[in-house]
Amino acid sequence: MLVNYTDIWTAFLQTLTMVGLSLLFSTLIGLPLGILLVVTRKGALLEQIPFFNVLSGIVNIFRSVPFIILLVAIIPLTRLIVGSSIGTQAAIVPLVFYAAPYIARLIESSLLEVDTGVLEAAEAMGATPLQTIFRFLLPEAFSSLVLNLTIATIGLIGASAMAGAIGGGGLGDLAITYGYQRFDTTVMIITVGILVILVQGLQTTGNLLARKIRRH
Amino acid sequence: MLVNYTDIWTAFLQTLTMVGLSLLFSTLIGLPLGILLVVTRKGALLEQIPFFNVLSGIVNIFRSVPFIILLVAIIPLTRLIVGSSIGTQAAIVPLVFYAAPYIARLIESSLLEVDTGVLEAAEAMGATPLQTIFRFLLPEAFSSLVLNLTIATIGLIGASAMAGAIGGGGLGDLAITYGYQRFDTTVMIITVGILVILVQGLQTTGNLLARKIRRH
Amino acid sequence: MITFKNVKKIYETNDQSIAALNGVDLEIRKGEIFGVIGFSGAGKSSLLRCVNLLERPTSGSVTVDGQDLTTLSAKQLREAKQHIGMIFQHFNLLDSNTVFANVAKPLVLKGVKKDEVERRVTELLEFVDLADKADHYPDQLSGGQKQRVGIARALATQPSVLLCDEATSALDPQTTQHILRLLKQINQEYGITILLITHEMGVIREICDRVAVIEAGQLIESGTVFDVFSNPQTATAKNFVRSVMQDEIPASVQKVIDQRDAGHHIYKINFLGAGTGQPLLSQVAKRFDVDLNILHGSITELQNIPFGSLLVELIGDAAEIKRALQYIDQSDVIVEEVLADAS
Amino acid sequence: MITFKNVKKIYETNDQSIAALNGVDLEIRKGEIFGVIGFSGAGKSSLLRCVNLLERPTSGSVTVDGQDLTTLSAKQLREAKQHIGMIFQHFNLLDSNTVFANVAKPLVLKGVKKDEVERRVTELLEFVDLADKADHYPDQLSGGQKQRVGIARALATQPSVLLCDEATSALDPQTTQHILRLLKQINQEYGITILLITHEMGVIREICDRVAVIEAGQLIESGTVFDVFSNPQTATAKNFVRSVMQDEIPASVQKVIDQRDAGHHIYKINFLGAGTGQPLLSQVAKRFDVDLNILHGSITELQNIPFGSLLVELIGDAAEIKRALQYIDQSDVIVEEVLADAS
Amino acid sequence: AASGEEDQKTVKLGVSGSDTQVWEYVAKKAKKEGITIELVKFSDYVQPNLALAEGEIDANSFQTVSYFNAFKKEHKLKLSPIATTVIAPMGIYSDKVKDVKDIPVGGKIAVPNEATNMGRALLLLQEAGLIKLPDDFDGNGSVDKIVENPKKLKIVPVVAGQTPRVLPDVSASIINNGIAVDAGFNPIKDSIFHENETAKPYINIIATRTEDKDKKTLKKIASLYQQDDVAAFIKKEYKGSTIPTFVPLSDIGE
Ligand SMILES: Nc1ncnc2c1ncn2[C@@H]1O[C@H](COP(=O)(O)OP(=O)(O)OP(=O)(O)O)[C@@H](O)[C@H]1O
Ligand SMILES: Nc1ncnc2c1ncn2[C@@H]1O[C@H](COP(=O)(O)OP(=O)(O)OP(=O)(O)O)[C@@H](O)[C@H]1O
Ligand SMILES: [Mg+2]
Ligand SMILES: [Mg+2]
Repeated sequence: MLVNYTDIWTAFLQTLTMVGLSLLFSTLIGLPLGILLVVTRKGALLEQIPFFNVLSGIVNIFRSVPFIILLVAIIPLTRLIVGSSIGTQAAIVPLVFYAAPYIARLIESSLLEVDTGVLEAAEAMGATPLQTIFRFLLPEAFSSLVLNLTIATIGLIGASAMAGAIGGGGLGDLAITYGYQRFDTTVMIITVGILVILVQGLQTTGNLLARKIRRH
Repeated sequence: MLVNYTDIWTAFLQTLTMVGLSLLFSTLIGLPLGILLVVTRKGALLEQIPFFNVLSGIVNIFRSVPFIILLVAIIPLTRLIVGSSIGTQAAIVPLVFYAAPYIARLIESSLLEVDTGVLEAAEAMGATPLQTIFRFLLPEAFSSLVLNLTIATIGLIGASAMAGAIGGGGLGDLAITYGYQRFDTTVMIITVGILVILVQGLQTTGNLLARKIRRH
Repeated sequence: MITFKNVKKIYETNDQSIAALNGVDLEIRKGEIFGVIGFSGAGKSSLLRCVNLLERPTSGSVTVDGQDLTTLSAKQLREAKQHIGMIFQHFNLLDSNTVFANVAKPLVLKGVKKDEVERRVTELLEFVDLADKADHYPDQLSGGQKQRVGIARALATQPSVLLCDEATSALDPQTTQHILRLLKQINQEYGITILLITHEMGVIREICDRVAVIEAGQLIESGTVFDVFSNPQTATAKNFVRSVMQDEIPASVQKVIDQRDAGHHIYKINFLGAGTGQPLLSQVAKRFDVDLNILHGSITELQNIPFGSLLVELIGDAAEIKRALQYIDQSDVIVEEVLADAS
Repeated sequence: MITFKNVKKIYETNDQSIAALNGVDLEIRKGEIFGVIGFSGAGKSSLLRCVNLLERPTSGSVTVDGQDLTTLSAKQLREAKQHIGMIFQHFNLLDSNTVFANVAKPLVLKGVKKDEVERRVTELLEFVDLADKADHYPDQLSGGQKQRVGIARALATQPSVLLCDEATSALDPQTTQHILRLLKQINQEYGITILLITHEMGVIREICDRVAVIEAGQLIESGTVFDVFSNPQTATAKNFVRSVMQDEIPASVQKVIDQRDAGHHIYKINFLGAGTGQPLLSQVAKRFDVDLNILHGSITELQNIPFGSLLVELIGDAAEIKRALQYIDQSDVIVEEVLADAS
Repeated sequence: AASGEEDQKTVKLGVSGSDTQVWEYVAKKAKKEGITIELVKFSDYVQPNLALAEGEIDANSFQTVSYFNAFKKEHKLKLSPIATTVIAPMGIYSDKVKDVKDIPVGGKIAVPNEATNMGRALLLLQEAGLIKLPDDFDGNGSVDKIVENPKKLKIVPVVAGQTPRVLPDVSASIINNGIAVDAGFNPIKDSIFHENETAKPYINIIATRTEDKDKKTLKKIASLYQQDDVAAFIKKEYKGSTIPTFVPLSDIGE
């Protein structure tokens, strides 16, 4: 094996850091975007069709750019935010740019499934748009949101493997640089194994949580 | 510009081929998987908890492996199926392995939102499991399925950019090899521009279709 | 309080325009309980939903408390809506919230303090007899229980207008009675205006002051409950009244009538108000040489005035019957002869 | 046809066990229309849903046509269910399907040929008066229209058992009447067994042969509709009967009674069957020196037997009244005195 | 980040992905001299130079002279080599033929897909007499630069790590030295054709920003690398397939 367990442990922590923080930030950005995509569309609470079209277009642009190119394109911004364009922290910025629009779409898809009757009730009660969103829309979509965020998180783990390009490290990068590029099957199996366990744990937690929220 | 328009056109066609065919196949695989994930889970139509756990685990495994490693890991299979491990067609196989479990999860998430009352109606009518799936579950989830498949398709376009690794070509690869690695900004802008238009078109179509199905 | 002026509501579907409301003019007074009846699909829900703009009228105007809601700013509209409670036909509860949280929702939206919310919700849940279900979720409730949650929620903020769309359709008679008394009580105590849609004439009889009949998107009749009940003008109104008054002659009774030979005469006697206060029928029996056989009918109170109709067979000599009828006619009842079916 | 043996259904929630059915024994005969009444939350829907195993009984057994459904294979169970139609309390229509497709669904599942489906669905939609809505989607329908789609769907396959959970709760009296007649008709023509849940005693009166009263998960009373109506044993049954029979003395009438001085006597006369066939009251008026004043009540038919109760004031000399009462007692009616409220 | 001070004792050094053992060895030596070498691993060939130019790292060691020069020119960067390290000859490998002459007409040749490696691969093909490139070929190019292709070979660019893996699917594959070793080949013995062992453009270098090229610490590191024990370590580690090449910078045109 070309690496030792300390390297693997470091990579594991790097993956956790990258995925954890970028999940946090991209949800913080993606959630409002997703909500805006739902409430400003035609016939919705805050119908603003031009705004919706622009927003949806921007989200699409970020969804279109291959990750590696996104990574380069936003280097100036990355440097501005984390003071460097390399390393684990620097990887978080492009990951957020990659995941936030993705999460926005997943959240949009969840929120669109909320029963219109409930939104009518909100309307009839004279709920403000914010109240409608936070007290009706989000709670009602919660179990679906959890499942879709689980999907997004696992997608982020996949994307974080590419963060090696800017020295971000992480398990995926270890698997690629040693397991793939250097034919070290042991490293490959160990790192992929850890990734599988991580993903397994995430998906199971997501399922259980969604089930608990849904109560059936 | 380091490439000519014929190259871009070729790459465009390659992207269309890869994304189109891998979308087709991964939906053909992912849809049944997603359905199985929904109907075999606890308390569902065909409750089979051990089967569900195994299936969910397998899906998780494929979701865990970084794309490039997946690509290598299934080379023997790729070779078996398309007779070679390189080229556009060969890229389709790993793309399918990448997208099918992803689509399965998205479909699972859509189907779980179907109103239980409708499933009760199916049960009361003595619908067979297949009838319940095709005549109740899928039609009721259809608009959500369309949106989630749109998300998956755009994800596939992103993944197809990595298909350059095995000589798959495509717009994403062009953007990376010329635009990114060789700093040909013109190629980058053109290819990314085409990708943006493609994604924009897909998302708009998806939205319109979902809206039409939902009828509000 | 609530005024409809030539309100039209047209739903556009792919291939059709459906005029759910087709020029409705209506005025509901402050503090009144106003009932709307009509066949399924007549436009009742559409009418109700135009009041708080859940449906925007296609044309015409609806004013509440003198305000044309369509002219208000979003903020003003929200404020106006906070004074309009609504009980939905399909409940529209939040599945993700407990019964308690569902009822508390409008209070929380208004920013009512936590212990005040607690107090009020507890009180409301006791009113609708669901105190023990406070922590349950809607999908753990029976149909009627869900409806009661919807009722409690609509009353939570003590609105000044209450819109009830079939508010008791899923409830048993006793619970219905209980809820109606509650509505009547808050109507009297707080002067709340109630617009109430129902299929059940019993509900109208029980608490409404005035009633309107809607058919195919048009108001075809309206008036005090007493007027409409005692003297329905349209076929639809007659139908509804019949459903509560057992005004229709049942098959078995009709059979009896049909089997009688020509010498028998059956009369429908409509008692209006004081009519029942006099021992009319026994006076007839005493004064004339006729026998009276009550075949069918009912007598009841309506807004504190006894009211009803009976199907009575007069047996006896034709001349004597004629004289008896003249006597009956002089009192304040309406008599008409019921003939055997041609068949 | 349908037999419940000591059926219990316990719902487990986080912190509670709710016994929706607590040992129900019941037998419903082939070709019978059986009604179940009870308060909201009493367990009616749970009972019904145990018949086609939408809820599996926690213990006890339910057999349909001699078969214990819980022992059947999945395939046999599906086949058995195809003969059991169900009208859901909350309709459970497919939002993604048109009205036509919704009604056609059970036929399509059975593999019925396309033109036969077409024919049958068209016929059913005409029955429920929705022919013009065939191409509409459920969210374009009114509440009652949705319910009618549910009814048409349940009847599509001409099931041998029909389970109706509040099948007419969202319908106006006339449409209800129309649907009930339809049910009665298919019951008589095809011998279909109908288990029907309702809050509306009018529905029971209209078409049921037998009726059971459920309270807190237990059957507390059951019998022919006539028996239960004429002689309800339990408070709950009395309540329900009262709701249809206007058996309760309304406030205004009670006021009249209370205001009468001691010399006045008010009696409730229960007519059972033949009783109304004789001109009883006019005979009394003629034979005795008393005046009869009908204050309240109703008479109607019940399963082809006239039946009802009237509140009658006898005015006159005490001894004469006594003699009159003795006379009344000899006929087949039940008389009891109603006293003024203590208040 | 980097500091311009003369007595800087911590150096951030960019390396490529897995190519770290030698530098870890050198880092241990440097530690004894009071210099801390912090390795920054990239899995990409673009970022290490950009990061260097931006001052995010102090030096890098992952590239050939050829790539370095092309990159520098194309991106107008002020970077300079400070020492040579190794040469890792690229080779042509095949499952099917023993000699490049036997490569069939229309055969597929897999080459690494990123620009300099591809250019290098094309030059190797030219050297093997299979194709012809223009005279002004800058070693940085793509398939369409080929001017003569008598065997009508199909050049298939794949990611470098894939070149050994596709051998069953191609007539021949051009594999970087390091990758060939990792894949279990001996580049000198197993290849059917390989680069001249002293091919100057493919000598690897340590690079830094031009302004820093005279810094003592960096020079010290360079000299620590170019010692015999390191050469021995390299030979042992790469089983002789990577050749320590410590030549004056003038040899590579500086
Ligand atoms: N899924 C469930 N989880 C927990 N409790 C339930 C569930 N379903 C029903 N119950 C409870 O079981 C009792 C009986 O419910 P059921 O639906 O049978 O009543 P019902 O007689 O049909 O009432 P209604 O006339 O209001 O529809 C109620 O107290 C209800 O709250
Ligand atoms: N969204 C809609 N799109 C198209 N048609 C509609 C829509 N909503 C209602 N309608 C139609 O408008 C008419 C009136 O509907 P409404 O809901 O007001 O009836 P209703 O009187 O409340 O009936 P019910 O007593 O059955 O609830 C019906 O014919 C209905 O089909
Ligand atoms: Mg309605
Ligand atoms: Mg029920």
